[in-house]
Amino acid sequence: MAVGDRGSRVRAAPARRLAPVPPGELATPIMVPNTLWQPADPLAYEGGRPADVTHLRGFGFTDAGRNDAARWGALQVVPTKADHILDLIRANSLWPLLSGLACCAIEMMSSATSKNDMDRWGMFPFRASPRQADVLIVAGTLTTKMAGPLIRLWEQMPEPKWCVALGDCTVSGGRYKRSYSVVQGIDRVMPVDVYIPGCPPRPEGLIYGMMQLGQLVKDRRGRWNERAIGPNAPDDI
Amino acid sequence: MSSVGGFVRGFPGQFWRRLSLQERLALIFAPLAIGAGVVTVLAIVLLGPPFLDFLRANLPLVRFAVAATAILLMTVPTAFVIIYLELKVIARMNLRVGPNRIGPWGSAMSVVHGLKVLSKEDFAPTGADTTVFTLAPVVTYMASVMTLLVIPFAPGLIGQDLNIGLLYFFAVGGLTVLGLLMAGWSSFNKYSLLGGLRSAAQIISYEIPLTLSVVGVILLAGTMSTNRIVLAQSGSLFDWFVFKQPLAALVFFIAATAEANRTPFDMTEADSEIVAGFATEYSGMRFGFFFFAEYVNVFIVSALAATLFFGGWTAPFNWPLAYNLNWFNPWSLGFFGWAAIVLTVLVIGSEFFAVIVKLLGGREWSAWDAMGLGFLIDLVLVVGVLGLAGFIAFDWVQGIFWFLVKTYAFVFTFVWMRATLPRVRVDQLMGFAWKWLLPASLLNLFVTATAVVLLNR
Amino acid sequence: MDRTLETRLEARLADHLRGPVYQRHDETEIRIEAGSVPEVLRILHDAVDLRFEILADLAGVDTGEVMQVVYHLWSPLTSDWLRIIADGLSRDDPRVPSATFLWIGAEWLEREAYDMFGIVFEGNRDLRRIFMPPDYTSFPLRKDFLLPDDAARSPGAGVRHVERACAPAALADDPTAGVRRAPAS
Amino acid sequence: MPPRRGADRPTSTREKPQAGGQPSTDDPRIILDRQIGADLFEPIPPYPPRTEREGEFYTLADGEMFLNVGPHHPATHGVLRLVVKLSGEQIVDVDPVLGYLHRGVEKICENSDYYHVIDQVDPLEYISSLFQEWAAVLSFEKLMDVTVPRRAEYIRVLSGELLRIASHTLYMGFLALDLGGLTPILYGFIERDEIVEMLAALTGARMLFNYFRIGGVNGDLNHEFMSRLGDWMSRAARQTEASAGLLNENEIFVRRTRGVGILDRATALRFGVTGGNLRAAGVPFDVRRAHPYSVYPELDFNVPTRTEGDSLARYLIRVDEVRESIKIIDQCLHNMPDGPVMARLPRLLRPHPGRAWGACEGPRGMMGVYSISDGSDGPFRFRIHDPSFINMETVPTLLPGNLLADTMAIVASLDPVMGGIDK
Repeated sequence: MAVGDRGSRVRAAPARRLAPVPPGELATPIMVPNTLWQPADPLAYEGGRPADVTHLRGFGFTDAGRNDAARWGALQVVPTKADHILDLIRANSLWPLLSGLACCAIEMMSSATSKNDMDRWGMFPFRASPRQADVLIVAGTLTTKMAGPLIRLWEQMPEPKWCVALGDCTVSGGRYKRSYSVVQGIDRVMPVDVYIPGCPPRPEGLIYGMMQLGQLVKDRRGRWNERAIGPNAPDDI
Repeated sequence: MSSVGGFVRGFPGQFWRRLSLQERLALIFAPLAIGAGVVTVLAIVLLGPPFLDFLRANLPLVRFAVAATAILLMTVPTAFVIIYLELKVIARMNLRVGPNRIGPWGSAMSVVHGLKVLSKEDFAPTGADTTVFTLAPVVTYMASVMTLLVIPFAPGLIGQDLNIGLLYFFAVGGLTVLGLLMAGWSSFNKYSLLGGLRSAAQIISYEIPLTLSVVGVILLAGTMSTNRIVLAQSGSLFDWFVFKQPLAALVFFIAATAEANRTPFDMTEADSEIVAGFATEYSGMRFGFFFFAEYVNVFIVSALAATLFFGGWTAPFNWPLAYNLNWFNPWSLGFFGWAAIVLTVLVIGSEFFAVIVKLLGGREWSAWDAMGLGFLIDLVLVVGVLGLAGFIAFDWVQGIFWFLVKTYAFVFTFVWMRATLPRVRVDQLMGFAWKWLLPASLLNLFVTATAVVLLNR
Repeated sequence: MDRTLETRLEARLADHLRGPVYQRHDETEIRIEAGSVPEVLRILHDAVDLRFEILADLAGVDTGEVMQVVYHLWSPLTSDWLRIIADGLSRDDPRVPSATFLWIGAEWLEREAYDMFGIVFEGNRDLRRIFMPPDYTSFPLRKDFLLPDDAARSPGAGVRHVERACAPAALADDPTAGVRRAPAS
Repeated sequence: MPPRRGADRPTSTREKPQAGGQPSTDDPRIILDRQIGADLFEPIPPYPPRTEREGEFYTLADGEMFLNVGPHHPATHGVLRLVVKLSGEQIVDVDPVLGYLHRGVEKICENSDYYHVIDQVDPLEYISSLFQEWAAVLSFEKLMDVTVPRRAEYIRVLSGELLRIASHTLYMGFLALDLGGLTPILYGFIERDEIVEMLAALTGARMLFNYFRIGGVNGDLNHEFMSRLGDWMSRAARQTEASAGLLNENEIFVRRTRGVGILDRATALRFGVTGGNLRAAGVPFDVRRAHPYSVYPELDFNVPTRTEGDSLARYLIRVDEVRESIKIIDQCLHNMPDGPVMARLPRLLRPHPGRAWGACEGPRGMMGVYSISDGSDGPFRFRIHDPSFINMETVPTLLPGNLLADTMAIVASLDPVMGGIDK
């Protein structure tokens, strides 16, 4: 469901641009079943249709998105300069969500510990509750079974929020490109701001990625809802 | 015609274009400053006396309003300082560096965190009881702030010197649990509910040993006014109640730790068990209120511990209070005299240091940079000198100094415990309160009462 | 390689063994019928000269023709790992008695075998899928569950299928066409 | 909409619903559905119970409620999900839900060749990757009748024991973290970082070392590794004692762990638990001694055993094992033989058809690999046995009767690694 629109394109694809396959074999594309998450207010997304995509690209520019006071809060009334200052503040205080999926979680913790200390840039403390987190560091392989809960976590985080894909598995599926139960890159199910490849990336890599994220926050100048949207696969797939 | 018009139109433009930035600024701000000064002087001269009479007429009201406002305003920087202390001290104890990018030694980190939290999206989860959900942080925060009203910061510097000060403190401080309970109940989340119930059970059962441990002090001091309790401990180090009431001091400290939800008694937001306890569903400004209230609570319990057992604002040794400076009466100059002095000192000092900086720094220092740095240096010096003079001259400066020293010693202890100790279990927590702290405080009360009776006879 | 273990096993399990006791390196292997699993495990666990008290592993195997359930046991009395192969389960409806009456630890191992192979363990009180979602219908480790090859060459161009929608056309007539066969050892 | 599953929605505790219960209409979820005009609500579980156990679990008695711990929870060591049935704060029953990290490694291994398998099994035990490789290469070497040079064996033991120490220091830290202590985990990570950095100097990777090979290891000891190791060994004993003392002598920690989550000898054997958790229950089963596989017969070390079987015993067993590992590393450094580190093998490995079971002792217990060869260049069946799987299976037995606060203490003391559990 989470990538339903892409799924439809996928089903259209093979006949056109791929070698024909026996009917039915390997035919069903991955549908990350977003069975856990539903928007709290379906009317807010895509004109009342229960949302298939969980990111905000479509939503940010609808009337509902512009006038959604709960989502924009005070940011709607302050001028852009103030937004710039707010972004400076946000870029310097990025609280990650303490959510480790797999191997990369160990390196994520290691980047917060004594040897290489993320706290120096204010990327600490790791919040346990998504309501108080700014950055969702997806550290490790995202399986189809975990996709629903992860999307739900992402939806529970308050704006402004950012997503960091840590590790090959989350960036593109990595060594599990052939697996039957792994999402091939989390940008198929949720927006991603920073990709950090590596299997796993060193802690320095994560810290560098987080600093890049801070730069990104400053560059966007308060337009934090216009984030790059996955998937990174071409649209006609 | 056109030339005239062009001149008329061009004149201000050309004239303006010739000016440098400083000149433009001066041209803009000088008239404004002059006008503002004139208006101020007129206002003071004309409206000052009747206004002062009005204020003098109902002094207690004004005093209370000023005190309440000052205390409310003071909590925020206090929270920032303690958060920074916690970040940095825990980092050092973890062999980390801690925040060191924003501000000197990362000292602005807590401010940035706070502002960021306030600027986050703020919403109530679907299914939550929005009214209660919104009120809960306010209740918690206000309960914490209101208790500060009876903390004596220095001789004469106390919000309200109630004769039932301690009673007021515990009564109002007990309201904190109400906020936590509201938060836990209204969040539509089981973790929040568990956290709220835990906090209710914990705080209510630790109120009892907390209060009982203070009764001994009340017996010795013969009053419940915090101010007079401090006065009763004035003198030297050994007049402090911690030496007369060691057991009570211990019980009070432990119970206060639980009262402030600090490690090892932070059951209410136990990360590894109930995700963030009562604050699980809170985001943005509401969470910020909880965040601040926690650290304000730390400050308050530390201040109370210092007040009750460590002599409050009294110096640890006999200090000649209010040293008599006959050769200089600060009040004889009046407002304008002081303003003149301060301005001259600032301007001349700034220029002086700016010249030094320019000479030392060389080319890469522009004039404005040098003047800015010079102004900073001069400001630091002036503040230091004034503070020293005030410390010698006024007893309330001394009082604040000693009070803050003692209080932050306790704050440091709380942070230290947080970095060191694991968390106790709920049943162990309750068992400790009811099986050990309560009997201990009762024993202390009994012994103290007996001693008081015997000595008075 | 523990020769005495072979004699002991043959003495104890003569009527259950299906084929000779096979020994290699530090492993002793016996093959039994699926139906006789409980008695064999009971004997191996209780007999004073065997005392195989630790269930090292329980694995399902799909050889392409039949299903197997493979137990590995450890005993303090021998220097060999004992491998018991419950052989000859039909691929259409593989059923084998559960080992949970002896090792409750086998419960999840059997759930895993059920999840991956569809082997039904009679007597396991909690035989659900353990890894895959409850509404999943395929059995991934079966040999006719074919993984697509590399993303570039696979139908759907890298978009992975989660399940086999239906049997491939090639497999319609011969259910094991294109399936790697097990070694005939 | 596909069926929504899982017990991660609040359920009514007012009445006693049937299995797959039908709560009352004042259930907040129904009110929620009315508010947003959607049909999000589904009973728990959304299907009739498939097994008797499930039906028994998902039936609430009076005053009980479900609490869904995970799959995202600060203390579940990954994506474990425990559906806990609580009455008050006391745990009545637990139903662990696995598979949130199931990556289909076995299938991938059966579709790769023998060299790729060694790389593919790395992320399973991502805290101690070498041991999973070790089990795999043991099994493959049995398949191919390869004899490993002694120097390679010694290097395997050396790196393995280093990684065991790293894993155990992390274990102590996580246990303390789940009990609320902040500092031990950071001290543990200091040691762990030292070790993984020196292993990176040896193998080239920090976590997923693709180092062991069929018939040896990938590279010989180099100077940077030896110098780092020397530095570390000069203070390893003192450091580990210090960081262990931080917890051993902590009254709160001891009170939280003593007598909690007792796993007695009989139960542990019936579960097939291995490793430190079994030794803490009094069974001296250590594959390095019970079924020697490398040069361990030549090395002198003890198998620490305790009889209490509670969380504290499990923790102290790890502390003792760290001491033993330091002893082993010392011996390896002293009688490290000279010679090649790889056996002479053809490029293309095509073993004869056969079956082999290789097992080694990891930090969490016995790592086993059962591989079947059909004569091709990849395993026909590749079965991975992970000790964490069995350790996690004991949780529904250990937890009931304890408080919610003890959940993570017990789970952490069992030392699960979700990658290994979910494969």
